[in-house]
Amino acid sequence: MGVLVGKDTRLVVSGITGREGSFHALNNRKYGTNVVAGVTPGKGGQDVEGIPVFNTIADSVKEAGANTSMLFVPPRFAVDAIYEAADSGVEVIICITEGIPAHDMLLAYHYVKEKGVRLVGPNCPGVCTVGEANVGIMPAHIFTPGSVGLVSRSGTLTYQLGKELSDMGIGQSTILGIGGDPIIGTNHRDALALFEADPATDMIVMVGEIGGNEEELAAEFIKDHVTKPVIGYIAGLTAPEGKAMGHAGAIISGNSGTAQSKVDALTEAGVKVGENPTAVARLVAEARGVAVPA
Amino acid sequence: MGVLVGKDTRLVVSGITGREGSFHALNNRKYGTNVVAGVTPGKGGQDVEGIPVFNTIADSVKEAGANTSMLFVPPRFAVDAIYEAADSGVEVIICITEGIPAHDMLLAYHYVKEKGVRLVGPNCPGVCTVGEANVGIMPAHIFTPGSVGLVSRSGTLTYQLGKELSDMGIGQSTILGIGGDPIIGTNHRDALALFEADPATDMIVMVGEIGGNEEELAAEFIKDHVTKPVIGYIAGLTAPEGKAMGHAGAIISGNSGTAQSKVDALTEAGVKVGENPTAVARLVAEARGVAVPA
Amino acid sequence: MDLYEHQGKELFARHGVNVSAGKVAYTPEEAEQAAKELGGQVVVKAQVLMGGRGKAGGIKLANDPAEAKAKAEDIIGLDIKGHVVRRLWIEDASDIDREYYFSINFDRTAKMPLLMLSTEGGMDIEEVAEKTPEKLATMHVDPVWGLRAFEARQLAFQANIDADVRNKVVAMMLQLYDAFVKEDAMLVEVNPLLITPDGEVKALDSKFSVDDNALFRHPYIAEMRDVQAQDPQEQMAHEKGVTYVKLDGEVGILGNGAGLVMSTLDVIQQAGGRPANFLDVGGGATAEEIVASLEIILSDDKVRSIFFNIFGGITRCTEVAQGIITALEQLDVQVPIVVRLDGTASEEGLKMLADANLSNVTVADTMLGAAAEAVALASGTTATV
Amino acid sequence: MDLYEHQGKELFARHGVNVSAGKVAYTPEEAEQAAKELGGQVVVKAQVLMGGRGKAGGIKLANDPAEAKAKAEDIIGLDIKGHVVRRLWIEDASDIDREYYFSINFDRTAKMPLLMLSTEGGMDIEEVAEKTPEKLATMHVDPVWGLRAFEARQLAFQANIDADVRNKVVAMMLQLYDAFVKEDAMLVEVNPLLITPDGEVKALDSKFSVDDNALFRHPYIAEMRDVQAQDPQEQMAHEKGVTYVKLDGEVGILGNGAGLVMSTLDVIQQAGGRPANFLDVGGGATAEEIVASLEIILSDDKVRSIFFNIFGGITRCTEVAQGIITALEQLDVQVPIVVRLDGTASEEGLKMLADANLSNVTVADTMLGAAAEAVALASGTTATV
Repeated sequence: MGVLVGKDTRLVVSGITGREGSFHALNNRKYGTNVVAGVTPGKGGQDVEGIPVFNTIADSVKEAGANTSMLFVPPRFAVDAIYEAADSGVEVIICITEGIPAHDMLLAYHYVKEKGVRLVGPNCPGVCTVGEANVGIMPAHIFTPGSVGLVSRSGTLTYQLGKELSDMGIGQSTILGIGGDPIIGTNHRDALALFEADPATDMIVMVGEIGGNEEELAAEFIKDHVTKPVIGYIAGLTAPEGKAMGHAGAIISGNSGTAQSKVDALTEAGVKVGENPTAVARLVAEARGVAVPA
Repeated sequence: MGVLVGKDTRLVVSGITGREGSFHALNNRKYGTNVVAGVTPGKGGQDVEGIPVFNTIADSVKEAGANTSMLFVPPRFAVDAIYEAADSGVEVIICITEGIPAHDMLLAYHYVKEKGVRLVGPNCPGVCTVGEANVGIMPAHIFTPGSVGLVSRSGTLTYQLGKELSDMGIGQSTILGIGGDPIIGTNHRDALALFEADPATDMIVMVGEIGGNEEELAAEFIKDHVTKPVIGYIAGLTAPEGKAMGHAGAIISGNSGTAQSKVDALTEAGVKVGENPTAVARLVAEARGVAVPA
Repeated sequence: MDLYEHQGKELFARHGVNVSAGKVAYTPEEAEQAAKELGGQVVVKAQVLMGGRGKAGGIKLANDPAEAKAKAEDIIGLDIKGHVVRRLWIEDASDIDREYYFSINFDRTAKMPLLMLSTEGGMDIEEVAEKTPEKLATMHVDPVWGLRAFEARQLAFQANIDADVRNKVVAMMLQLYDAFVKEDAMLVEVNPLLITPDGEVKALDSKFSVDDNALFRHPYIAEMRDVQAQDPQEQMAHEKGVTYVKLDGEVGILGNGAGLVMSTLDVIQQAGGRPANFLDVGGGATAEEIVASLEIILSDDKVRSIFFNIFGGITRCTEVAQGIITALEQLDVQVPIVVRLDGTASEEGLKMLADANLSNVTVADTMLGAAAEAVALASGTTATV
Repeated sequence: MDLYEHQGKELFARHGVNVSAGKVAYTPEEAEQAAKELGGQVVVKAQVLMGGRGKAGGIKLANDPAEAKAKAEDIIGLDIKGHVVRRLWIEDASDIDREYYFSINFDRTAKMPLLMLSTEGGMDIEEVAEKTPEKLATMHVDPVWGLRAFEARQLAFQANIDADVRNKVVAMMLQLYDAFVKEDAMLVEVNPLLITPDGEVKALDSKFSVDDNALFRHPYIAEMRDVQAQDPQEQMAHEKGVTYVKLDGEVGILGNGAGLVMSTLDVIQQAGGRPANFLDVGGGATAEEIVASLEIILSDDKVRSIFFNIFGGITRCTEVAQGIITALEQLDVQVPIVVRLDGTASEEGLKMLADANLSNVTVADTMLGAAAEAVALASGTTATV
């Protein structure tokens, strides 16, 4: 179980004959993900270590029964790949690509929504349902199977949180990296809704960061729709105003988007917020009655 | 009763302060149509012989309860008016304007469809539910109340058919001029479906012309979905190949779009087809058991 | 509005489509000069708005300027399906390896652009569609989203476009779609879409048709209209804002509304006559337009009678009556006119005609009666209706 | 990427937006010359990427070229909120009748462009939003369909734009929306949107921010970047493809991934230290990038210790270790380095560091432990963790 990916995932990897694409496709397969196909236009009929390659995602759906698409495609072509995937019949699209123009993504977002397909990313590390399927670039060996769902905008920070939980002896259901771009297919609220509905998840760790107001909206959402306990973390407590911190969105302007406003909103929604990844893991342990090392 | 317009119609006329717009709005009102508003941006607050003028169609919906919009707007602005109407909350849009670029209409068509609004036209004479409401430019005094629904691509040909029926003592429910442009909001099949569902209509006269394949598709539709008797007419039996006959669509190229292929398709669907307007009225009379003059 | 090959190619080039360099020529001397400027082998191509130029001898290869001049002499003045060649396109000769076909149609029924791609280019595509339909790949495009690269790629795979040129063909399809949308085209066709022996992809011919209603935003295209090639009467009608199509009978026809005029042609034929023309004065015609229209019809000396078939809606029958009266005052009208007025202001209009007491005007009550009268007058007899 | 007023106006003009004629000047002499060429009254405007120029004395009226030179002397070198003025925009002075406000924001939350229009221009719009929200009309635009004229008109009615200039304001909004989409803007703001006494509508100022990810298709805009105005270290980082933000503490920070680096700043502060910078090497960093990044951090002489916080995912810890080893060979590194490596290939990476036996490198097991160590080293003490 877990959300978005798992035992039923039949993955097709766009860009599979590229260096990154093949590396991660094989890595995901090694983890146990059912990688049924790859796509590279013009290389249909070839294979990558036994994974059949098709010319189009639609072909991989038809001929290999793919239901989930992972995109490893350069930014200039990635939006087209999102359109292609949305049209192909897969149910979930996980777009790893970084650097897609925001206006392109804006249109693609509305297209994907119109088609009723689930998009994760872009510019995200992927999704891992621990012990079942890893789709993306996460070093999944650091995760431990369990029942805490983890959602985060940031890749390496996600790993950090997963590691801290694992070190504390707390396992995870699904690790969901939603990405830090201005326009993403799945936001914190969507992730919370997925975890709320997932029988394999009994607690949620939500990792946010400065900029925008998604965390505030997530806090509202938690109040109204989430019954499972949520532990929060917001990166950038000490970030200065007016400086973009790597992610295009991670910028504080005026009073909006500060870490404090996010922490306050979450606290107000009954979410305990840790001041750093280790503190978050401790809060989770306490909430679960797990012994916390001194 | 009848279709699309009637006693419940609350009409707003875009372009009401123009020469044509005011003339026809008042004409429609004289016929009995409930003209509740007009629209001319910047002239909100004025009135045209007691019809209040608003700045936007949305205002007329909100403040005057308009539910049907008629557009008398020059071709360069007409598509924007269709978008505006589709967004305003009216249920039916009747666009009289001639000369709208086809690519503009193509997009507007999909927008209107997405919004779930009914569009009639463009480049159409309008809709008249005889004795109830006349929306458009038709000389409605030639029609007689009754139960024959009449649909046609062409304006004056519609009047001709209506007149022939009236002369024969046969009344009409609704006269529906769908327009002759490449892209129209309501086609023959839509009109047939409306009449089929209308309790006030017991027989349908369908007027087509050379070009395209709408009449052939309508014949298919009649076979599958229409239980009421249909009498047909196709103009252009003697038109030469390769010459556009006024309407952009009225051109025969190769074997497609000939009057004969349309007559054959209709005949095959059980539709009696008259060879000219008078013959059509006679067929209607015969089918209804009305005495036909020698 | 249909464009000549060279005009279509000019638009193609604006959207990045690869075409051969070339020049327009109206005389053999200009063709010679063009060949000189282009250098090397050239192709001399008749510019007509009809297919089948090649078979009719309208396309010739020339090895040097002198030969180009000679070929131009052969081609200028050729009659290709009723169109006399007045204009040539002299372009660099291309080496041909393979010939594909690509077109974009404005599909009214589906309300989406329709793409067609085939490796069987250079021939009549309707033949391909009929005999080897599996070789013609088709695809509708959602106009809201436009043609996206992955769709063009899918179409290329579907059509079995050769791998060595697939990406170039995909790129050209995207460029042509861009041209289709931006230039308000109703049809864009490239046949053949040429593949040269060294893998260059080129639009070797062009069929380009632009929406008349959109010409206001393409003044550059509007100016491409070849008024000389038009029938002089059709040209006059165009200037007056009415629609005129010349036919070959003897009953001149004037009506308001395309459907009604088509129906009028039919009843004339059913009454045993032959229509001389299709003339639609459109909606809301003024007396001046009626006069001008009558003048156009009368300029066809095969016309023996004229049938005015007017059903007033937006058009007022009084304007039509005034137009007839004025025309008969101004013009020397010898042929008899049958008038049928109905609808808006018809009673007043008929009264005006009666009051004017015009000798060669007959008023009829019904469309069929009027048709019979007009046919009878054209053949010099009297109607028996 | 944020553009200067004059750059934004240049883009405005490309989309038909009415702006004043003007010229860039870097020296008082150039300002004088510009004023001469423009003729008449001019305005001398500091070009900085910060608001509040006017209050800071960065905008001055000049009646003639000599005065323009004098004003330019006053303005060049001014410090406006930490930004030193190096560049001026000299433009024709405008007569002001009314000042409106208009902006288009890329609203990430709504996933739609957000339009804001107000008759209360020329002042801080956030103040208007707070004190008289009824005077700020807002509207989301469906990006699939774009801004349509009727929507712009509705917004203008909603904002009570004066009737005499409504159509011109509507036209300008459509032009600005076009610029917003075509130039991949994240923000377009016109404040004030000027109405002159004779009813001319003009963008008197411009705030224009372009998506960095889209610069590849706007080489012209990419070239507008003012490298001189950038912090030299930030400039170096930009060239090396890493993200560097200078802060004012003494612990240099290098990590992979924006979230992790932000979190690292936090833990440094929580440990009692102050971060000297934010440096994100991004995903899949190579040894060369690590060396270059270290060089950037070391060029800040306030740095007393460095914290390498790497969680390998797509980044391989062996590359990071190799980068550290190489850097210590190539550079003269005096400050102590605390390294924390985790994730992909961390064991091999840690072994490489151990084998290299580097004197000023401390390896820590946890992020909190490493932070404490780095802070302690920066203050010259030893960590007590």
